[in-house]
Amino acid sequence: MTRLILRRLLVSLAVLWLVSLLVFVATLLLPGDPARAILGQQATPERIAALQHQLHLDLPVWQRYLDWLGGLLTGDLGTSTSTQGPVTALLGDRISASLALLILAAVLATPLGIGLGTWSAIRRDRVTDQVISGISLVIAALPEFVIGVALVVLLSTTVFKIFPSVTLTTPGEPVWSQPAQLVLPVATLVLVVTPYITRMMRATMNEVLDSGYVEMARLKGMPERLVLTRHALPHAVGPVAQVVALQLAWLAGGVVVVEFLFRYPGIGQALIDAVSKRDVAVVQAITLLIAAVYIVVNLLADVVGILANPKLRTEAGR
Amino acid sequence: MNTLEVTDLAVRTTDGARVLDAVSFAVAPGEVLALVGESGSGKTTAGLAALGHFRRGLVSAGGSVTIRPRGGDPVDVLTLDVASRRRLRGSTVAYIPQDPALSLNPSVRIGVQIAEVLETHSYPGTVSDRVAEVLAEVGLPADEAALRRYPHQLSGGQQQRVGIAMAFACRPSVVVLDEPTTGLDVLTQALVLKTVRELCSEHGVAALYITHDLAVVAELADRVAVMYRGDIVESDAVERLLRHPQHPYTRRLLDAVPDLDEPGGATPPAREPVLAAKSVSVSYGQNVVLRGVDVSVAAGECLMLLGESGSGKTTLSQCIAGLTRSYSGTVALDGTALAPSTRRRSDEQRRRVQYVFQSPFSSLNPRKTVAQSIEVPLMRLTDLSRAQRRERVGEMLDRVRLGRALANRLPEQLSGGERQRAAIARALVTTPDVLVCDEVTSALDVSVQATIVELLGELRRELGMALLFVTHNIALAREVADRIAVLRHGEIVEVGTVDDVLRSPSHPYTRSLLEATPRL
Amino acid sequence: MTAVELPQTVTPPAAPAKPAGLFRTAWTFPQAKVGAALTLVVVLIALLGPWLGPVLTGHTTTDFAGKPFKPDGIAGTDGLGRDVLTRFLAGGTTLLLYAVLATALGIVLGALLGMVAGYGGGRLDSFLMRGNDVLLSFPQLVIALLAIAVIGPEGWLLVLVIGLTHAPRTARVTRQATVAVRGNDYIRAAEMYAVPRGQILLREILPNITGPLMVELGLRLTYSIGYIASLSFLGLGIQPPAADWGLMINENRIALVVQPWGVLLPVLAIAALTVGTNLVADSLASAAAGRKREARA
Amino acid sequence: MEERCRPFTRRNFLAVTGVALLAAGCGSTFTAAAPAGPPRSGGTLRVGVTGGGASDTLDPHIPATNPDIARVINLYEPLLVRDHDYQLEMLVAQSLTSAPGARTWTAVLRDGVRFHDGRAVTPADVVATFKRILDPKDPKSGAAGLAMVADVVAKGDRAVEFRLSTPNSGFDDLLGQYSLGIIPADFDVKRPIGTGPFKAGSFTPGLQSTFTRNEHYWRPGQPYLDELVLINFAEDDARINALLSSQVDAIDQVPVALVDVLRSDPRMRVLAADTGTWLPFTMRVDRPPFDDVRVRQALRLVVDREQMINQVLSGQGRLGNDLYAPFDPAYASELPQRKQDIEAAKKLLAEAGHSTLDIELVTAPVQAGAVEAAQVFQQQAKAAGVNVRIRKLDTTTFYGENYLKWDFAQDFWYTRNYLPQVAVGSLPKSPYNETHWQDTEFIGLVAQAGSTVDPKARAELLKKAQKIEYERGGLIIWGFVNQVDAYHVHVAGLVPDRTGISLSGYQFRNAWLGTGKEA
Repeated sequence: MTRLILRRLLVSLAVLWLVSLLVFVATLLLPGDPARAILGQQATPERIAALQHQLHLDLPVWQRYLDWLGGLLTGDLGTSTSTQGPVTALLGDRISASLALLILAAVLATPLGIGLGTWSAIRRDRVTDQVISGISLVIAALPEFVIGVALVVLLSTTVFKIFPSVTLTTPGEPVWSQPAQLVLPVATLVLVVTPYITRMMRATMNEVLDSGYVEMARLKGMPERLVLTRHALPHAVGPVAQVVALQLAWLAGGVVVVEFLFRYPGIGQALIDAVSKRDVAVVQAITLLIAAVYIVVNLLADVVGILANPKLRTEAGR
Repeated sequence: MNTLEVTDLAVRTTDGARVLDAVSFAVAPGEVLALVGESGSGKTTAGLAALGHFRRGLVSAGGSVTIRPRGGDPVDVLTLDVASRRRLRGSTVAYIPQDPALSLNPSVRIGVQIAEVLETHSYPGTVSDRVAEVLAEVGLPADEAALRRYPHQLSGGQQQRVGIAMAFACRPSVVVLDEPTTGLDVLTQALVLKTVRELCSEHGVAALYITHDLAVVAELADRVAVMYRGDIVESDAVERLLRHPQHPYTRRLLDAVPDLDEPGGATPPAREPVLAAKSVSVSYGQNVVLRGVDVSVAAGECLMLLGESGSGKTTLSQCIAGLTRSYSGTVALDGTALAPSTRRRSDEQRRRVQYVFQSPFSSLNPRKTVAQSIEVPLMRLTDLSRAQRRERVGEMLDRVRLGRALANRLPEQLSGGERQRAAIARALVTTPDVLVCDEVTSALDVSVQATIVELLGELRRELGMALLFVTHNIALAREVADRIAVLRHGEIVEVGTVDDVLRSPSHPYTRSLLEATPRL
Repeated sequence: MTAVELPQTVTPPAAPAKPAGLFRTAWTFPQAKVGAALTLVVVLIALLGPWLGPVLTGHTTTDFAGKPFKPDGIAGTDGLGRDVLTRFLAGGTTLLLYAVLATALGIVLGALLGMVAGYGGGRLDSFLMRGNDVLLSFPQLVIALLAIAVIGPEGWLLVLVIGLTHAPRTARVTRQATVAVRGNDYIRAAEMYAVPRGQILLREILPNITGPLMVELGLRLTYSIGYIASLSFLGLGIQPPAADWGLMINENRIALVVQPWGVLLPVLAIAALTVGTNLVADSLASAAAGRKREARA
Repeated sequence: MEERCRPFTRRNFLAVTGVALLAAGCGSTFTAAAPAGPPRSGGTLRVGVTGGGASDTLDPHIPATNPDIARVINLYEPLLVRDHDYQLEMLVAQSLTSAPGARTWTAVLRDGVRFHDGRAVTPADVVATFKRILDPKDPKSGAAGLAMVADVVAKGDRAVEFRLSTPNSGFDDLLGQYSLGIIPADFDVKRPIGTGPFKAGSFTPGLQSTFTRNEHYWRPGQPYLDELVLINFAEDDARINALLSSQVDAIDQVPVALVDVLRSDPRMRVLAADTGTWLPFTMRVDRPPFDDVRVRQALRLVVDREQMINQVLSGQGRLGNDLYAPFDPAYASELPQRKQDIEAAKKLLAEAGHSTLDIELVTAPVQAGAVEAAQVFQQQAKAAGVNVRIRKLDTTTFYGENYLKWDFAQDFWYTRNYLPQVAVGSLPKSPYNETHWQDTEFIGLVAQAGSTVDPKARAELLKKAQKIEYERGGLIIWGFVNQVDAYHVHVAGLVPDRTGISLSGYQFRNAWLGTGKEA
């Protein structure tokens, strides 16, 4: 079993390396010389040359890649053309702010999703099931900013005026020093993710409840509660872990829009600023960071999947 | 006094369709009642009703199921509320599932799954002793290591025994067995039936045995009830029913059961083999599937290739049809060796060797009509014009007694038997010299099985093609084959005419197969 | 052994040649009707809007109808005093057009890739799937942002990037469906008749995976609308002074307290459209799953 | 406790627990009374200021962005300054008199004015201040305007003498700039010391700066506040929402389109003032196609100034005639008001060989209404066949290394009289000459006006100079903005200010907090 997990780890590392290659090449292959794009109107030849040097654009391609990769590993993510400072400085506490948002959303959405999913599976085809499925079907379709704006209209500017719709941080203090500001962004992310977890949990639970061994457990006269906890739920863990991981990884993307909407000082907003300023070094760093989160979370889900499946767990080293 | 009495049981689906209609039967302690019927006859629903359990979408619509537990007053299960019904299940009435692989929880150790029943019904004695005792009763090792194993670490037969142990753990008064041996090979099936028989008579347990295989009923049951589309058409003691069936449906079922002892048709004169496989061996990685197999079939002759699952019979048939990537040894058609892969064979070679697959549900493209599917080989392998092809297809449909009316039907709209006939029509439309049939009857009900076997016999004699009939069911030997080749772990252990092999089998494995096959 | 004639199990009545198609079965589900209605309304607005707008309000999308953020008139004015209703009616076309194009690109590319990987099997399959994993390790939005960062917010880029990032996701679904279908005997029968691989893909496999493909189409359309509207909302998709729903929401949310229409109209339209397409996709999924369960029984 | 009723300082929130309390809000019908009676001292005032960026500074002599100006006004004090009614008012100087012939001016220092560290202001400090401003190697923004100052000499223990190379009757006006704050001789930017009402606290460029009360301030009893916090806001909606959610007590520059948003909330007070502030489009006269005067004049004819004021300022502004310094007595009001004339514009463009013209307009939210003005101009230009591509930047990049180099961009200026404005923005040596305007005839006229003492003669010269700018200048000045700010009802002491600088000229020494808000 450990070899299975090791192999999965290697695959993840390989994918991560390929991703870094893709990110780097993407910025090379695409047409348009970044230096000229940034300077725009004022692109006098010598200014372009200076900027190109600063962006190492004049070195041979593979060497630039190695420099960039080397920098990546030692934490130097290159210099941002807009702030002239190192990218790491720009990202610094923004990463912890985004992480706080992600973790809060995950901690709330996962149990909520699993609870609703299980509940509607147990109450299959009855009113509660139809209501939960209907609502989660509708909310699952909505893009993040639609949900965000709806919450702002509902809870901040028009209907009720309870929560601030903008995050204001006094520098030096962490974002959660004023929790009222986190309510709407986290609520938006939770609403974005919970429907998927609920629907997946409901589908998995339905499948497990229809299985032969659950029917056998019932025919052995075991009380429904025991049937659920001992026979049904353990089997839902594997697939649900996959979906939860997928959703959390998807959150990493969704966070970008939510941070822009609420002016939340995380890496998402930094990414949008960098894109509008065409600050390629920052964009590369953040894209890679989000991809890394994506891969790590998927890896964790697979490991949980392996552990939850006794067949794989018992096969030592297959 | 009967332990289980079911009177006028009626069951219908939530939207009103009738499933069971006034079904009545009774089982005395220690007696085994067999409930026989084809798929869709409602026998499983009746069996589960004994435990007061109705699957999703079904609801009880009247009648009573009274159980008189050993030393307890009788109770009608259908009138009990959920909690008291639950107390009955597993202690007074037990259920042995059809497919053990599905019914045992793959992530819970077998020791725990058996102990669960005892704990739920607060078994007075020490649970672990009873678990060991019941495991021994069903012939399974009861040591610590065995208890800690997971279902996937056991063979099919062992898993079924765990199911039986779970059922008999609380010494129930009634046991419902739902076709417990379908998935098993003949030898294991015999052992499991013997165990169930002994346990029932030893503990005076009333057993309701649900099956579609009449041969098994003769071995095991005391009385039989025949079910047909939701009704019990006939029920009687085993001997009387088997010798003097009253209801036409029972007679039809009995006739369809292949009879090993009946003398077969005349054996055709030996002729030049049209197809000959010489020292064919195949291995995937280290496990070797075929070890140098030699087999040949003459024109007009039918060779039965007999073997258990895993013996390599399907692999051999696919080598002949050119569906496996690579194998060593040669397959010769009229002496000329065929290329291993069908893509590198000539159209003529492909036309002369045809193949019929096992499952009628997956051998026809669901999105093509029957006529379109049958036309494919004609388009690919012959240069007939559209009109000629259309005519040839119509002719073939009549030939397999399907009729041209079904030409533009989709497979979904045909029964299992009809689909298999269409598949056979497709294989024969190019008048091949060799027809390979891979387990073509095992997915069908007994009655339909008989019609297919009969059809193949007629077509073989009429079209004079060589027929290689691959199966695990030796009982079909007389019905279809002239010669039999017995395959075991990739080797031909015995070859001979049907009479020689059935009357005086030379290899011990063939002998044990014959003994284990239930006869009427 | 003569087969005694018994009341033959009557073959089912002559059903119509084609059984209820996927769409007909899907239509029986309630959510299909609701979804179709919602989608239709919004699509009509998006297509007829540009001509209807000036007729209805007498303003074009760029002329000035009054002071900024004033709620007067049917739906008031936006930040520059332009008429909100006219801009709303004209705001759906590009979004819809880009979404449909991106979906088509994603589905065609994804289906092809998926079928080839699913049917090819072996090294080709694992090679394509590994490549797929790399592409899947990015959220679609982030790849789009990377492309925009280097090239700039162009219309064709939106369609290309969103379409290409759909392909690996569709490929994975198609591959799964193809592998399930490839196991059937009618595929091996076709191989036995040496039917060329291309024909097997198009004639034997494709017709049998239309169920999951239709579902995938519905989902990808919903996501395409969501992503393109999001990019415009972020100011990186369709550029001002064009009238576009995503852009309008961003431009007008500053005056939400006094003049909510600039935000509410586009938000409601996008919500209705995405919910509509998602409901249709879901009913297709239930129909496809339903049919499959039937076939297996 | 409804979060909206009272501002959410971190301390109050920690006292409150549980979401229930959050939900138990009091509706927005709470009518807040404006604080009355004598000013109360104490409390922290948090102000949201527009713009600013990574290039913010505490240096008294080079303020560019709004946050810089707000900091400079509260940390330092020049000799004299324009008050709320744009009249000259003595600050560090007790009096400023010029000898006949306006060649030497003498300023007598006010008694009792002390620096933040308690030291009294001495003539030596004043000399050091002007030495730093006029330092040839690193001329500060005020240097160009004081080119005529030959020497600054301390006279006794309370007077300073300014000897000019050429006589200048308007020298007092030139000295009354906020960028000429008096600093101690041993001044160091890292430890800023001035005579202003507040002392420097923490400072994070582009984000925020805090200040504490200067107990040595020479005006008795002032400032009333204990602490002043200035927070940068690049985006308008962030600033508005910060005020609405009470995370700040006052904000400058409410986008006029949103005045109703704030008027609809009883807890807010709107502060409007007619000002001389203007938001020009700047065309570099030395870069094609703007080097052709016909193109410049054509673009001036393309603008519909009435519509610009309505659409950008929601009517809160006065027509501009491509001339600045409207409050200057010498303002050339006799020149005909230029109106939109598409046909004439097309004719001029055709003559210049540009029947269709493609130009890029660089804009940024440097001042409320700036970006909107660019978008309205883009729409208006279409009628004349001019295709304007808008390139929106954030304020940091706008004021980055390319500031003053864009071919066609925008900028913002507060009220100034003609000569000080020319000195800062229209001369070759001016620090902020966005249009690179270099017209010999114009320069000659301005120099001559600078040294004529007789006001009427000088006015004649200035009118001729303005006529030149009117006919071939590089600026499109479509209007003058009514400055609109907003603050919570519990803030008092803020009055309209004609200098164009927001929140009563950022002079927070008068501000105090009413009962509505605890310390």
